[in-house]
Amino acid sequence: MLLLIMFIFLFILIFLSALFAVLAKDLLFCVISLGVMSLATSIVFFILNAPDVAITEASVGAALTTAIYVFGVRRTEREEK
Amino acid sequence: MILYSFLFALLTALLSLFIRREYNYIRWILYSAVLASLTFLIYTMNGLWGYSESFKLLSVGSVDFSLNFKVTPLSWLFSFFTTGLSLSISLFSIVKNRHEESERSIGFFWLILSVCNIAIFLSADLLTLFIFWEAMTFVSFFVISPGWTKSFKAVNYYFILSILGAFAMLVGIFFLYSKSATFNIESNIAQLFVLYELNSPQAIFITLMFVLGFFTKSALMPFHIWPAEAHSEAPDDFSSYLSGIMIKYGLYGSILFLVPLFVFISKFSQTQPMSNHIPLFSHILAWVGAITSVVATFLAVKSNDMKRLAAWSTVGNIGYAATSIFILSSMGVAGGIFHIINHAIFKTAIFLSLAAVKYRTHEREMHRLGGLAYKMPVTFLTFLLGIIAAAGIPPLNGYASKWMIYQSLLSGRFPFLATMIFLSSTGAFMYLFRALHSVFLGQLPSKFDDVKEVPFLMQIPMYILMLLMVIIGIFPGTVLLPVNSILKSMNMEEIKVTYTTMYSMLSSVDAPIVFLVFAGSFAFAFILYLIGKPRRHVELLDNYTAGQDPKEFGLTREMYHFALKFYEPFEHMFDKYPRTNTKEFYDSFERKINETGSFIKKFYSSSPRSAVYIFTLSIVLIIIYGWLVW
Amino acid sequence: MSYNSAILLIAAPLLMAFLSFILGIFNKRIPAILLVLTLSFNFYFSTYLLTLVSSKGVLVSVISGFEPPFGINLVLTYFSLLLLSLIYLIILSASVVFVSKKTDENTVKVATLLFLFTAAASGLLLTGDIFNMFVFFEIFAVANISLISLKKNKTSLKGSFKYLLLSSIGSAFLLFGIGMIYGTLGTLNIAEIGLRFYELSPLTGAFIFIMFLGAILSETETFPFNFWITDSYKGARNFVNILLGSASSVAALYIFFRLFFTIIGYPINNRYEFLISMDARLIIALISAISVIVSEIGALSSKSVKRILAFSSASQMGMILFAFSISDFNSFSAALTLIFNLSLSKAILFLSSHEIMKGAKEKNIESFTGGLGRNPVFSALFIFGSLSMVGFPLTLGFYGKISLVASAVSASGYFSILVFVILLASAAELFYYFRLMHKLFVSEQNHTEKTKMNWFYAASGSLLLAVMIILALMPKFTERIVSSAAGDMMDKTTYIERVLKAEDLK
Amino acid sequence: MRETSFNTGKFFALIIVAVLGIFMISPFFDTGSGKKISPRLENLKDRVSLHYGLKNVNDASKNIEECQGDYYTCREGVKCNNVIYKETADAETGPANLVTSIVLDYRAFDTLGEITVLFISILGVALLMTGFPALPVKNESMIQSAGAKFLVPIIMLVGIYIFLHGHLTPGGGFPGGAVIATGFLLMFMTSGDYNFRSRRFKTVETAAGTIIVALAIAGLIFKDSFFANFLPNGRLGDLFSSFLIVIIYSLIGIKVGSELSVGLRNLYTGEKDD
Repeated sequence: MLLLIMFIFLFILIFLSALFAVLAKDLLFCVISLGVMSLATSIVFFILNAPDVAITEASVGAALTTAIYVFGVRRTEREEK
Repeated sequence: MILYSFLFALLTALLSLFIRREYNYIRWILYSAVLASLTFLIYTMNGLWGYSESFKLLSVGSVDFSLNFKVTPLSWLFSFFTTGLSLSISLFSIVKNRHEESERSIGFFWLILSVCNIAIFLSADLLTLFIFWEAMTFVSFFVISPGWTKSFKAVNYYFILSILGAFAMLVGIFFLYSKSATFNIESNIAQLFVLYELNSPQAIFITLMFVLGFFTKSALMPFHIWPAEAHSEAPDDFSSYLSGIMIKYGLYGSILFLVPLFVFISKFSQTQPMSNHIPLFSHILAWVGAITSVVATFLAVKSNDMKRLAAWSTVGNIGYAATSIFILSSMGVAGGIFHIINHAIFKTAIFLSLAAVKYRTHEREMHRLGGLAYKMPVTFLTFLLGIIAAAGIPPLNGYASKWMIYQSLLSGRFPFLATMIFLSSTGAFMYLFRALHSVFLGQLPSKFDDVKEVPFLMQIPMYILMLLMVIIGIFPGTVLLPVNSILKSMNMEEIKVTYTTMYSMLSSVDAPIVFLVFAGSFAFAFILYLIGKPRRHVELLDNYTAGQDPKEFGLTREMYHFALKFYEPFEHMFDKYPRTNTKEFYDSFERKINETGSFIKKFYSSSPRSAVYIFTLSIVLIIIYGWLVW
Repeated sequence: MSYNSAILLIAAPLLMAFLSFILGIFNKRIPAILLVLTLSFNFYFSTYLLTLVSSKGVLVSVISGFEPPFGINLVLTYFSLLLLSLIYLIILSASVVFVSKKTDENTVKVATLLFLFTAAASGLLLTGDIFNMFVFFEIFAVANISLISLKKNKTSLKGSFKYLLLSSIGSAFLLFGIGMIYGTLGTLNIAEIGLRFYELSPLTGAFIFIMFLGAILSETETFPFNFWITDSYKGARNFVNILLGSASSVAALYIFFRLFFTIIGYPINNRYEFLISMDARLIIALISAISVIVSEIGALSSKSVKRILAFSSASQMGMILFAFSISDFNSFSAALTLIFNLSLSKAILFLSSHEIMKGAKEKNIESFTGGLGRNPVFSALFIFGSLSMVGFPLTLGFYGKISLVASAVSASGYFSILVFVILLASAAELFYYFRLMHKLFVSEQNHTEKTKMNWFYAASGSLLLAVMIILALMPKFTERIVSSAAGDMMDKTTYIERVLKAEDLK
Repeated sequence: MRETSFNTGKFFALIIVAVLGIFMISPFFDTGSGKKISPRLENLKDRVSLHYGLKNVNDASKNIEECQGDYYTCREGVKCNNVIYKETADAETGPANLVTSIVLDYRAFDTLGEITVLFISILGVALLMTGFPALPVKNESMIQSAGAKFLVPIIMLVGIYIFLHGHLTPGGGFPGGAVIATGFLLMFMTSGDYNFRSRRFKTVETAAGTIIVALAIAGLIFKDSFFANFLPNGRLGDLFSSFLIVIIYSLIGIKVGSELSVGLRNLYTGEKDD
């Protein structure tokens, strides 16, 4: 039961953060919300008994990709036109 | 033998590319030699009916590509005359092209074109015909427009129309192939006849595809606009080739494929609608020919450019021949073939003499010329004989064939067609004698005072052509007896003819007597000319402006030339009738395509974002289609 | 298991790609020379394997020692090896062009990219595993993107960015499709999927079909999915154009064939009819016909030579896809001939047009003015290439076009109507190629100064031209390879039997 | 929270995405005939992954080869191995971690492709870098930099552990390399003047790649199959087992770590490779 509630919570988090990443005008917000999405996804992977994928998702998706995006945003404008 | 001679000619063409510009006459002498040997080769094949050669090419899938050549009376006649004529043109070109800018490419492509020309006539099946047809179309592009900006615009009409026609023919050929599994012409005709009985719309579609292919090439309505553009802008010696030889391929194809088919239908068909004892389809095509000849005649009357004029005249003559062929009587087909040959000869003569004029004067507009008869007598004589033949005046060859066409039209009871043909034939007088008058007679502009006759080498082909016109005029049997064997090979009734005399249902003509009568009257007129009053030369402007300098009124000498706006009153007569301009239609079509094209181009250089939008949108559309269908 | 060394076709360029950085430290020329050597080896080896395959039929090479369908395997079919040899030939000629350039700081990296491109193309054509194909698809796409963006001007960056977006959406679709296959059938082996595709529910089948369409249509330059082509071709460097227009196209067509005709295509034992049903084939035929028309019209009003060539490439690809969609022996033969023609003559065209434009003062198509006087060798190459492209009789393009018409007309009614439309559109192709050729013949005084000829370019161009002439003029040879490859394409059953070692499928 | 924008373009985009989404979800709720996505176990028999789990792929393929019947019955008639932790020795694949045995043994070629994807992506980025000015972090705090110096060795250690222990516990070359790269990322982010020579890293990386391919080709030489496992596998679950996989995983870890670090360095400092 607890697992189910956690699942639902994570799915809502993933969905909302993805939606926010599309709609937000501030690119840094988009990037951060994508990082949040990756983190939530990695937790889902962990719950689904896929620790390998969870580790990779956490390190690549949440850390490295976010960092790369941030570096990219830093070199362009922060606000979307 | 045939194939190896072709390869030999192609090899010569390739080798000739390495001849330096300073020695370019060697190139043309080489070409003349090759063409002479080809002419001789074809001459030796006379009577070898049924001799065939085959050469296997690639086979892709189930289609076996192979080159098949076969000598039949029809192919022999056409290939012999056209090769002979191209030999005379190449003799003319030896000198003519000495200082031509792009003669290297013209020469190279022209020799290939001559090979394609022979191959088209000798091809034994539809695929071989198509292969050389397409090659001829492609190569002729470079000959008409050897890197000249103006001629490029002119060649466009020709090229696009020919290509569309060729593709239509391709579809027709393969529709038939999918039914008959062979490219053989006879069996395809039989197959198409069977199809007419079984599935008439499909058969009509296939026939229409062939008609499109042939009619675009031969510039019949509504494709009649290209000769005026292409013939006039092509290199001068090549204009004669285009107009004399190349425009005949469509009619050759019709005689090869359509006429036997229609004869078949008119003899055996139970289902097809008939009109006047011939199939309705064929009758319509005959009408197309007649309308073409009338329209072309009116357009020729209007033109001021001498090459354009000759080109429209060609379209008119093609119209006669087409009409005569499609009424399907023996006399008509024979007359049509005879007229095609005659037209090839006299139109070559006309264009060569015009080329000679242009070689010396560099002028094409008729109102800038005049009085060249004394300066260039041989050219003048060639042109004179050419237009006499073209107008169908008795002693020369054009008369004989036109006589046959009228005979066949009248005896087949086509009064309206006969009227139209007669109308356009009369129109031919109007424009041809205008050309003669404005170019060779009248006043010589002072800037042409030191114009000389063309070199002797250029005169040789003119002598040959004059001789041909006279000989065929006196002895029409020289061509008509081979034509008889063509009719025999097509299972048609032979016409009654001897070397000198032609017979029809209504009357008969003994050509030598006609010749003697006309030659006598000509001699009489000449004697009158000699013993008449001596003439006094007065400057043109002395006549018109009473000695004053026209420049004071802002006028030039040319504006007083009688050839300028010669037929203006005649044109005024037709002013009230609405005009449909075919060329404008094609042009507007081209504009539309271009607009669409730039719209597409803009789309392609749009932003990445819209590319992604369109991508996903198309996927969604496919999904929706899938939901609807599956 | 001696065919397992076929993996060297992939491993050798991959090894060289990793090695070239280390070797490039010593001398920047070394990787470039190694590139030519490796490609020559690959070309030789692939033709050797081709002769093996032609005598022994489909061969299977196993990786990691695990037999299919469990492990990854390479499938050596006549068709794939034939196209692979063609691709190697083209990459070889492109790399000769690349080698002839002066070295700069990027030489080693570009050589590495070309190695990886070669490896990816080999992997795409040889692999018998769909996920493996996806991986190589990714490498291939990234290699293309990086190669396009080499010039770093606005057009090339825009083009490569478009390509990046479209191909990443495409590969995501491919991944969805593969995931669906793995989720339902539980296997990734192409042969086993092809065998068992009929087990799927129709909705799942349609899903996979559409996902594959989205994945591949942008690579095959088909109309609503190909908005990257003009900018990419226009902005890319010369040898990249050759790769993009010829090698990439051939590889994309191969993937198209495998995805739609080995995996989804013919049913075995008539157990299930999905793609062979008229609907799905008609979708492909329609899309390709629209693609041909749109790109021909686009090319008509284009002024830039490279853009014209890009549009023409798209239209040729459309024709080949159309031939695929008819899907019988004749149309596959026609498609193969067209593929040969497309790849060889497109490479020649890009190569020579670049050289002709080099000495010109004007831009766009005006730069061709007087090319024949200025640069006779490359102008001649261009003329030969475009004559074959437009189907001058007795060239490869002619055979391809004619047999396409023949097969379409003898197929059912839809196809004969569509082929008529395609023919009408290809008249436009004739027009713009002849316009370019006409410009070459123009001889005006200010255009006639000769430019210096690059012998490397001339060598690689004439190599391709020689292959084209050999193919067109040696009927027995060409017939044999085309009919064997087309027979191979038709024969899905043998492919599956050989891979799965099952004898009872027929 | 900053404002969000919502216009018609985005609305259409959402509709498109919605149609795509419905289409992608629809096979899950498919009720028609034929095979559908289902996690039920009765489908497991004809899934390839069953044999991966049982480590009896060779048996299965031998069975198919020997039995002359229908392909499906051949597939189903494979006997099941008993794989026991710390007991089974010299199994056909060494790692106790099932994922590792799939990634590096059954489907090792895919992994080679994946590291190539990463390699070529970083290469493409390096080609695009034309030397932008560096944008250092402003106002770096002492606590951050001191903490980072303390944290980075631990992160590195974790990364090395992940790829060295990949054959026993979850993890492996990719995550290990990524974790190592996050260590370098932390160094870049906290101490503004931190930098390294990318050429050394690239040399290490390409050398690792070369060795991986060389090992794979060694498999071709010794065992007549690319990527064949030619070193002993040892006992399942031991630290010193499945030697080839440990070697390759370490190489992949080093390769991915150095690769990502170089990529991060290029993006962060904006410098070209030296």
